[in-house]
Amino acid sequence: MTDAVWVRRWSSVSIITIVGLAGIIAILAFGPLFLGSYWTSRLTTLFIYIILAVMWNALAGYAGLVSVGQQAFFGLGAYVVIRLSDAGMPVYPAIALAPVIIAVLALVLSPLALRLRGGEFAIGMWVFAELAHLLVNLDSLIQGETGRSLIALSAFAPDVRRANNYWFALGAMTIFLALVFVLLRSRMGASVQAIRDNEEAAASVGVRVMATKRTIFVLAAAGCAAAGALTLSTLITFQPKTFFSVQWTAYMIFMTLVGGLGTFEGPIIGAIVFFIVESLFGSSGVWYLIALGASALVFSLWIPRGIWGTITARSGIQLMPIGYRLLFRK
Amino acid sequence: MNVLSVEALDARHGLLKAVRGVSFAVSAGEILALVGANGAGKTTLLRTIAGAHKASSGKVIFDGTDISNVPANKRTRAGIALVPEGRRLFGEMTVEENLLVAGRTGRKGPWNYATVLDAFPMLQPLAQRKGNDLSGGQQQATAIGRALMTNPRLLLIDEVSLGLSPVAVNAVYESLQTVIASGATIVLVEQDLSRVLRISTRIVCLLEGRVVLEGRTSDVTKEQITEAYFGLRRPATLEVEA
Amino acid sequence: MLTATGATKRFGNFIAVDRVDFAVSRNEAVGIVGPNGAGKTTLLNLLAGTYPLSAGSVSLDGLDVSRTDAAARCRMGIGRSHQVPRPFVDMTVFENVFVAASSGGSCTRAEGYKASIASLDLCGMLSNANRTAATLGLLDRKRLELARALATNPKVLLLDEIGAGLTDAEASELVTIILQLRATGITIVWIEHILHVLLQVIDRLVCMDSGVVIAQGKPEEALAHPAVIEAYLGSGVA
Amino acid sequence: MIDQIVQGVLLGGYYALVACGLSFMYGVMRIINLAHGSLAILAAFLVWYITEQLAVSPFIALLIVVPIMAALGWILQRTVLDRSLRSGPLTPLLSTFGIAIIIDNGLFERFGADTRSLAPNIGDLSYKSWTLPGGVTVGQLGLLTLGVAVVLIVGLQLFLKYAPLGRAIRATAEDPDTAELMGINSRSVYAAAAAIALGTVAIAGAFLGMRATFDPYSGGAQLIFAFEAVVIGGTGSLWGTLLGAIALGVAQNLGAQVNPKGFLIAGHLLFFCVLAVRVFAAGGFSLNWLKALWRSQPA
Repeated sequence: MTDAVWVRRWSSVSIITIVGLAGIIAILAFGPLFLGSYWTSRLTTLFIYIILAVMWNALAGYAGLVSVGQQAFFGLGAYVVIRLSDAGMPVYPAIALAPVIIAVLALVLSPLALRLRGGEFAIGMWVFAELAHLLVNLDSLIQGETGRSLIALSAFAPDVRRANNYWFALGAMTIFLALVFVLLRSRMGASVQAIRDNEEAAASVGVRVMATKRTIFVLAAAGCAAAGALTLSTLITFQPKTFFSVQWTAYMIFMTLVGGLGTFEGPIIGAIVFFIVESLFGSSGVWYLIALGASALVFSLWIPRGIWGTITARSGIQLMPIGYRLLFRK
Repeated sequence: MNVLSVEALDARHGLLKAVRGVSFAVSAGEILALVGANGAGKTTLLRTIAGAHKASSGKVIFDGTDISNVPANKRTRAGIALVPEGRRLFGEMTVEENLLVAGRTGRKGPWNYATVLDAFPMLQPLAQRKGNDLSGGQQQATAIGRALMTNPRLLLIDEVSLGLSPVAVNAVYESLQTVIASGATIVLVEQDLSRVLRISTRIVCLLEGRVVLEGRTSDVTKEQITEAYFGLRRPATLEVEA
Repeated sequence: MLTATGATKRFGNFIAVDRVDFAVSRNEAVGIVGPNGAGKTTLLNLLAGTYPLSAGSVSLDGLDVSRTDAAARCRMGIGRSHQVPRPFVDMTVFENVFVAASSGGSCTRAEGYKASIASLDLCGMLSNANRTAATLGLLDRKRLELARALATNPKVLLLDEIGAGLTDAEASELVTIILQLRATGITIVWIEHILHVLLQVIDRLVCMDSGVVIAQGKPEEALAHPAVIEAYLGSGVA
Repeated sequence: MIDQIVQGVLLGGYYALVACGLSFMYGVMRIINLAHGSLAILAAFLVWYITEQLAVSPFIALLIVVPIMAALGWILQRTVLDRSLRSGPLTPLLSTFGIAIIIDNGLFERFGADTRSLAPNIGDLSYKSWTLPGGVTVGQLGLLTLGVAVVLIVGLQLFLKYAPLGRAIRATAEDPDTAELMGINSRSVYAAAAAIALGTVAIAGAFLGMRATFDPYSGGAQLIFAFEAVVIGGTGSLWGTLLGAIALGVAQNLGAQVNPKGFLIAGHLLFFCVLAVRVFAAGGFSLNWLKALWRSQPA
């Protein structure tokens, strides 16, 4: 009887989705050739937002860890690039190396951080971010809040730099999306979703809860570090106050909540929404920020599934081939 | 005059039907005993009457008023008090505080801090002891006293003697006599059948959420109760669902 | 094969399980009964590793697992179901079971598929495999709970009141499934209130009250034990 | 050195003030309110605004602001927190964080980026001090802050112990279901507790304004100080919070001796050390000690 049953993971919808995504990324890869300087740098920002949203979602949506301190890794990622560059490393290899260094740091931090629960973890991470900020300020290279520029970038012509940043951001986004995708598709992915749904029940069927959470914590730290390093490449100047601002986490929370916590597609949609909102209203200053806070409040209380979660709950569509379907021979 | 009547009451725990279409009535001055194996739905039934658990359908009528949609704290103030399963004392608070906190918004009536201590002499030396540091019997006496502080017209007691030593059970029942004498109507859940037979005026037996036996205590035999209780042989009143 | 020695669990001042010695041998089916608050579920949690022991020890196949956490014990062969089913609600039935197979059963992907399909088939859940667990009714949730525990490839299966809240017809279906499990050589420890269901399956009955074992032995003998009748019905009835 | 310790103790008085409401709210509702610091800044701005507008002493203004903040607490509980408590463990964190963003930026919109202080409005209280033998100076305002913190903590404990509402709060905190069965309306009790917590936040905000400067974005720092004080002092009583607050203040002042920027770093390091010791010594970590903290009574 069981010979007549088999497991299918890809559906026509998901194949179209993945091919479509690959196609979009492939087209985007030629972006700097036809986009013009404004859109090249704007899209660079969008790619960075997507990385941030996807990483915060991995942490909160899948591992149940609400962090208000992800700006720690964001800022440290940028700081590491400054340091590496000062030590003589070429800029772009330094940007690529920064997430790896921060991942190691997160691994060291994880035994303490992951034993904290709920609000303890949330504020504990915030304190960690503050501490990281203060310690970075102590570095004479940074000159306190004055900050330091990534001088090595001036070796590139503005156009070249813009294009490089774009490709790096696109590449990083693709890599981190792929990492999350592979993680969710792997057997650990099933464990991750089980932890999301019921941590204790997950443990009772043998899921290694701690190890799984650690993987996500480290991945999220690396992603935020990459986003920080990339942001530095666009802003050029590293000002600790900007990079260690809790505002970054506020953006991540907004994007994830609006898009849909605990889904693969949600944070991407949330990042695009945020990008559009920012483009339209970003210049209106604080009212725009107040609206972001209000949306976070409204979505968390009344639309907890976010845009994408609400859509899938209504329609049952599943774009990404991360699930399993059983098929029966007729 | 019925103090309480329950009509076709259904209650669920998530998808689990704990109480299925239960109906019965209690008239003033009665002592109704709810019996049945655990998992039969007694606790859920009491909690649903007290408003601590939401009914999925059916009615709870108290003193002629439909209170099905009234929150628990208002039902208490209207005169229904529940001594919950496991006593649920406020463990970090003293006996005195446990009693006073319940008397805060209660009805007027014969019960106050002094009269409760009179009815439960065992509590007098324990007034400043924390709930967590009491023995089971002392906890039960405090829990009943706490419920009395609200001056209930209907007292619901879940598992009167569960986990108590025989001496403690005797002491608790002795004190209950005082409560009965004060004219309260009581619905109690009790595992000890011989006690039930001695103290109650009527018996309702539940099996898997349904009433399988109901009658005046004087009309029911032990054999009938035991059979209904264990469900070893299926009572004829129990229809089998498709 | 699974042994608890002097197992004790305290919650604050309250002793839920008090120096209980409990053992189950290979291919045996043991039932546990007792009034509410007797400590049955707590004992199960101590065996499964959900709670740490306050005192005493638990061993599996002669290996001390007292300090091993629930997930690791599951991987060593202790499977369990919960009194109130705890499905992973946003995942499909198959995914629920596959998590258990790949984590608890520590097997490759292909083996995991096979084990998942087999346990779904045994529990009569194969036709529901692609439904989201949130949409299941109570009986199906209980079946899923069982299938999930089975997929972890347990040597011993701890069942906590999987019959509670089911109708007669539903309960007898469950009994059929559990009898089939026994036939495959799985050891079973089953807490259940509905005696007539339990008695169809078990070899031995353990009765608990107030955190201690008050009687055990052949089911009929244990039930006839005066202490058991007293615990259930109170003094003076026997 | 002795001078630094004395100054640290006085600073600890302020931290105890600001930590009080955070632990109270957690103790009753199990909410870690991420808007706590922002609410303190909101209170500081209200006191400042009333002081300026009505040309009264900040202490008079505080008499108006405490009820305003208490009312705000009541409304907050009824509209947002009640709902978020019912929708899973992450929701209170997300919704209170949203509130923090709204408050911070709302203050910026209304009052701009300038830093403010109430120090000019309290005359010589802001700088007057006594000199102890050995040359240690004790600021009058610092001493007053510490005194108010002690009075507030003692007052809260007496209230919880003896006032009927205080007992109802303790009962509800311990077991809201059973409290309902005793005729206690747990929603109202929660709302009252939120009102009390925000009343203390108002006092904390006023003293922050008198002893230092603040701006619309100072809330995060206040939340962190409050949380650190509670974590460091978690020995099982409200006095623990006071001790934790003092330890934090002392550590910061000593840190500042090592390096001009060492003030905050030392506080954060102490926090992480205490956290690490607690996590690894206990083999696990929970906020149970916090739960016990405000509930237990002085011996």
